[in-house]
Amino acid sequence: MKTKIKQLLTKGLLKENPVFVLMLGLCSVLAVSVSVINALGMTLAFTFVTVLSEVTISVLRKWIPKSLRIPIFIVIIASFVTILQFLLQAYFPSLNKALGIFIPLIVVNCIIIGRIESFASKKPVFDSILDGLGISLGYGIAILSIAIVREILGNGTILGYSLFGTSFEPALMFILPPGAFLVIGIEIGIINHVSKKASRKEASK
Amino acid sequence: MKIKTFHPGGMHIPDHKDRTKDKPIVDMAPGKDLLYPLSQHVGIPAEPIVEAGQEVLIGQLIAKAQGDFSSNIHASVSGIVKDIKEYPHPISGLGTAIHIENDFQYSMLPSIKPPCFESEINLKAFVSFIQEAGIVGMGGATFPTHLKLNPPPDSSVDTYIINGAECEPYLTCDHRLMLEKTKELFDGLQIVQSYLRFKKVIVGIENNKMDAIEHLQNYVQENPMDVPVEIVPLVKKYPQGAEKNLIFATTNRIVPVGKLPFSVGCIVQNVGTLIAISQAIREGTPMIYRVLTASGDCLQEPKNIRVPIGTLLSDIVTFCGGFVKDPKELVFGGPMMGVNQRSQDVPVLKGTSGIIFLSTLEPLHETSCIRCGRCIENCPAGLMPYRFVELAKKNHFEDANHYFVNSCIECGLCTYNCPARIPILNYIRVTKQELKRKRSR
Amino acid sequence: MKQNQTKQIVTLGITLSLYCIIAALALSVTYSVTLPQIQLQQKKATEESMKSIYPDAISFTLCTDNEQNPIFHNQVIDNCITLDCIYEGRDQTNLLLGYLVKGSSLGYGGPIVFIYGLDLDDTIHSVSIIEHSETPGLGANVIKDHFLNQFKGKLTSDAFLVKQDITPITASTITSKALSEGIKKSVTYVRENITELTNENEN
Amino acid sequence: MSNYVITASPHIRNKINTAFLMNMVSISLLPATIGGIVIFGWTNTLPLIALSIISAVVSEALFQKLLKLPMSYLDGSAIVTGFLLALCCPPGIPLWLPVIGSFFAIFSKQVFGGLGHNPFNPALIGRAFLVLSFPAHMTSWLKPFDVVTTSTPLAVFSEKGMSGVLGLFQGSVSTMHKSMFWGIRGGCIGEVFILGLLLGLALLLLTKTIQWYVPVTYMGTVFLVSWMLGMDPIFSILSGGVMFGAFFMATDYVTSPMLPQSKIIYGFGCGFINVMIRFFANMPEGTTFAILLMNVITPMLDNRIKKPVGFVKEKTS
Repeated sequence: MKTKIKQLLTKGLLKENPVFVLMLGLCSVLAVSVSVINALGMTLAFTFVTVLSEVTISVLRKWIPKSLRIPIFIVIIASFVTILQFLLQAYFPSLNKALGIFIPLIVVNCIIIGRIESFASKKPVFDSILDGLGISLGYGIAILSIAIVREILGNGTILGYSLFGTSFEPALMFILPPGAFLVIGIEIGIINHVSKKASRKEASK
Repeated sequence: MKIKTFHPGGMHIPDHKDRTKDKPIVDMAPGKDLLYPLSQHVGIPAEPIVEAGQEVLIGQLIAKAQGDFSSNIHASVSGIVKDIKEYPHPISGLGTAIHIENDFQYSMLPSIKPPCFESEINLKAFVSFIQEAGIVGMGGATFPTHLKLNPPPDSSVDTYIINGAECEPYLTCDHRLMLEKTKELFDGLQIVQSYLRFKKVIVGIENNKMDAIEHLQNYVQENPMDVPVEIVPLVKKYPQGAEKNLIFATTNRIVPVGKLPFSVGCIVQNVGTLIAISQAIREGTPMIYRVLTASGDCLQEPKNIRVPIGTLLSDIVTFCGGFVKDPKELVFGGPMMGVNQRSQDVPVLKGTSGIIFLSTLEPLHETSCIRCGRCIENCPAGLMPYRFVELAKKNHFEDANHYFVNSCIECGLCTYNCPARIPILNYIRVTKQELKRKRSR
Repeated sequence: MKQNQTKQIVTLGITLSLYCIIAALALSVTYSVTLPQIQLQQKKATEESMKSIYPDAISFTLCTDNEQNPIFHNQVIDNCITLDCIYEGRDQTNLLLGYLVKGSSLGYGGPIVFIYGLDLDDTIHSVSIIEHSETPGLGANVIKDHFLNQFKGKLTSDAFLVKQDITPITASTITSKALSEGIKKSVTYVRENITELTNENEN
Repeated sequence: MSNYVITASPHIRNKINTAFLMNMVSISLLPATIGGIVIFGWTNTLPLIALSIISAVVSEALFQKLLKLPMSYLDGSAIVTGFLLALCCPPGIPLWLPVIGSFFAIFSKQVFGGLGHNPFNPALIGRAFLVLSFPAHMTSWLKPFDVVTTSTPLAVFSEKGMSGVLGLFQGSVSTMHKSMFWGIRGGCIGEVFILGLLLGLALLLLTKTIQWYVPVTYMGTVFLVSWMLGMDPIFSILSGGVMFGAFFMATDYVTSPMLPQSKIIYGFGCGFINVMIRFFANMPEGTTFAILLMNVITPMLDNRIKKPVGFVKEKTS
């Protein structure tokens, strides 16, 4: 049981990382990872929607007809996203401003619908919560690792605090879209290299 | 006057012909041992008809052609057949050869005499005599001559092209032949003309042999023939002497892919072949001698020599006064299309136009393609050679067919020019072999 | 068979409707709960920026015409410049400090919503950016003080031309132009049409 | 008997190799470089060029060591990359810029597998990186023979139109053409001295290092299209980095097509996009991105089958 929990929670980190391995939901990752604070906010919003949707659908899974599952998934996800948006507008207006259009876009983020389709609609509630948390963790780590690099290189700051003093001139490109592609590409390259090396080691054992 | 040439591709290569181009052809006596490989031509190897221990005379048939697409082999010295077994072969590496020990008597076979044809002109008898004499193309491709002189009945051949281009660097034997054996050359032409009745004869010569061009032009003026003979100077550009390129340069006709020159009404023959025909008809001697150029930066005295076929290279080296530098590479034929030899223990074949000893090794270190496009620019067949490298590296040999790999004439210009030192031609050869293997399966 | 199919379709339809109704209910509940808070936040945001312009003012009232409609509301001045509304800023003694002009101008990444104070002596008091979606690191520097402070104290008759009396943000000429043109054009428009307003105030 | 080496034919090779070709490009760049050094003063240019080249070579060696590739950092390609990058930077920029730019340029090449595999011209990638990252530095220009900053004629053109440009040159068109030809204007180090660029092109063409297709179609398209759009065509081919790009950047072997027809399409595309960027985009100069965009479709342009000599179309029954 414990290993199962551990496995469900950690699989999103590397083996089934939604961004680096499954390459899902890249649009929001590229756009939001300009600063660490935005990335954190996005991760929280994402976690909120993913976990709640997975739980809801896992609970309701016996009452969802097969032919209607996709519309129902979307209705549920969209409701949670809208609720989230209202809450953000009401209580965290600055975060709402920063995340902007990407909150509504969580609806069509293929990671969530993918997890629901392949996991939550078939598994019990507890497993679904763990799966949602694990996947959100992977998403968060991916988007944060990109955001940290981009914010440091492109703005010279981390979480808004200047790192190198005023004489440092940040390379603006990393904040612009091309920088996002560059960073994500390099990180995927490094991860592939490392995991290939690891699997080769395992095979030689 | 605009000098003719072919398009596209081709380029001038430093030709190094100065070493031997003013040296007259000298006769050379063979050494003690001579080798006669059974495969000296394109086609099926001949079958030996002598046995070990048997005595042979000059001109005696020692191996018989197997069918039409093959050629007879005659002894070029008198002596004793020592054995018939595997010997190093200059082209295929290893092959059955007849070993004859020279008795230094040089006694001719008494039966050798000029043929006596019936009064009426009989192409069939002429062609079969050429076949008996074992004559093959002397330019290097060694295509049996009797096949060339026997165009298929449905083709209308009107132009006879004599190939004096000699575009390979170092080689000068055709050049010397044109200067020294002019009479035999035109005699051979006369003989062929009397059977095949061409409307036009063209002699194509690269313009780095101006003396030969002028000499032949004067000769034609002094001895007019019953057919217009045109001496065409060509741009010095490799591979001007390749059959299809020569046809395009001299007549503007393009041989379609996969077709023979017959299809555009042309027959191309090397000057050496014509002289051999003349000798066979006038004196009855079969093909037992050939003229070749021994050159390269290693030989003491580079020479143009007439040697009996079967002479070992080591004898020729001695005849040329040995080496001044240690040779690293020994090339059989011209340096662009010739074949490397491992040792000097190989004999001269019917198609050996030159022996080149080179002291410098070309770098073999292959770097990555920088896509400069030089291989495409210079390809005389109009191909995209770099593609074959890409495909061969990925083992996509089948796809090479879409890029017409079989149109490649293996002139080697792509490899010669490649700044990244990629042996492009090797990849093409591998591709061709792979495709052949797949087809035969 | 056919009857069966119809039945199935009806069942599915009812199921989906049920889900939708539940979702709609949940949404409307959240909406009604959060709406006052959201409005409060939006008002706070505008008010904060107005406060930053006239720190002395305590009341900001929307200027309206005789029919109680806000004047200049959504007035399109130019293709890319729109006036939103005008506020009056008054201090404790109910003294008119100046007008607050809210408008938007199309920048590089979308509309830049700005608000600025217009003093009674025809000078720009100060400018503040409420909303923008300019490129981070480039156009986003539009919110930086060293750029905005250039507008402080400018006369409405000034040129407001980038590279002449306005130093643009580095490598973001479009953004700089958008803001300075937006201010210039809106202020000119307001000056031309405000007579009634001032009259009203004098009365 | 001695054993000789066995290799396949041909047994002789042309002396021209990759390093020769790369060095030829570097040599052809020299006239324009000397012009730039004279115009902007050696303190503003020489250290920049030297550092850029050194950093390119060092980065190349570093990457090759790191990725365990054959060490070929001295084959001239890294030198050309560094050299080209320095020449398309404004004079007098902080010296750490070309260092970073060269490093990134080489990185963009090595990440795809090194020389011959890079889809984009490394020097242009380096420049694009610098322009996107440090726009303030990369758009501040020095006045010739002076240390005062100025703007390029093209930037003036996009701000104020032709009359503004003429204002820079005492209002005379012929003065403008003349001083632009001799490089008396703001601009990158390598792009201002037109005579030097033309000399370089002549050298490249005479040594058959490049073929005429790309430079001629590129310049011709820029001339024609800007003329049709009502811009002074001579001004538009003299201004900015069009000539520099057309002669030295667009002709890069690895990133431009190989077949003549494709080269012509490529040259046309570069010129067309270049003028479009100048005219309709918020950018005074478009050479960098025009060439980079055409680099993208180079494999597509090359993806055609050349018909061999004597090709006969098979009858489809």
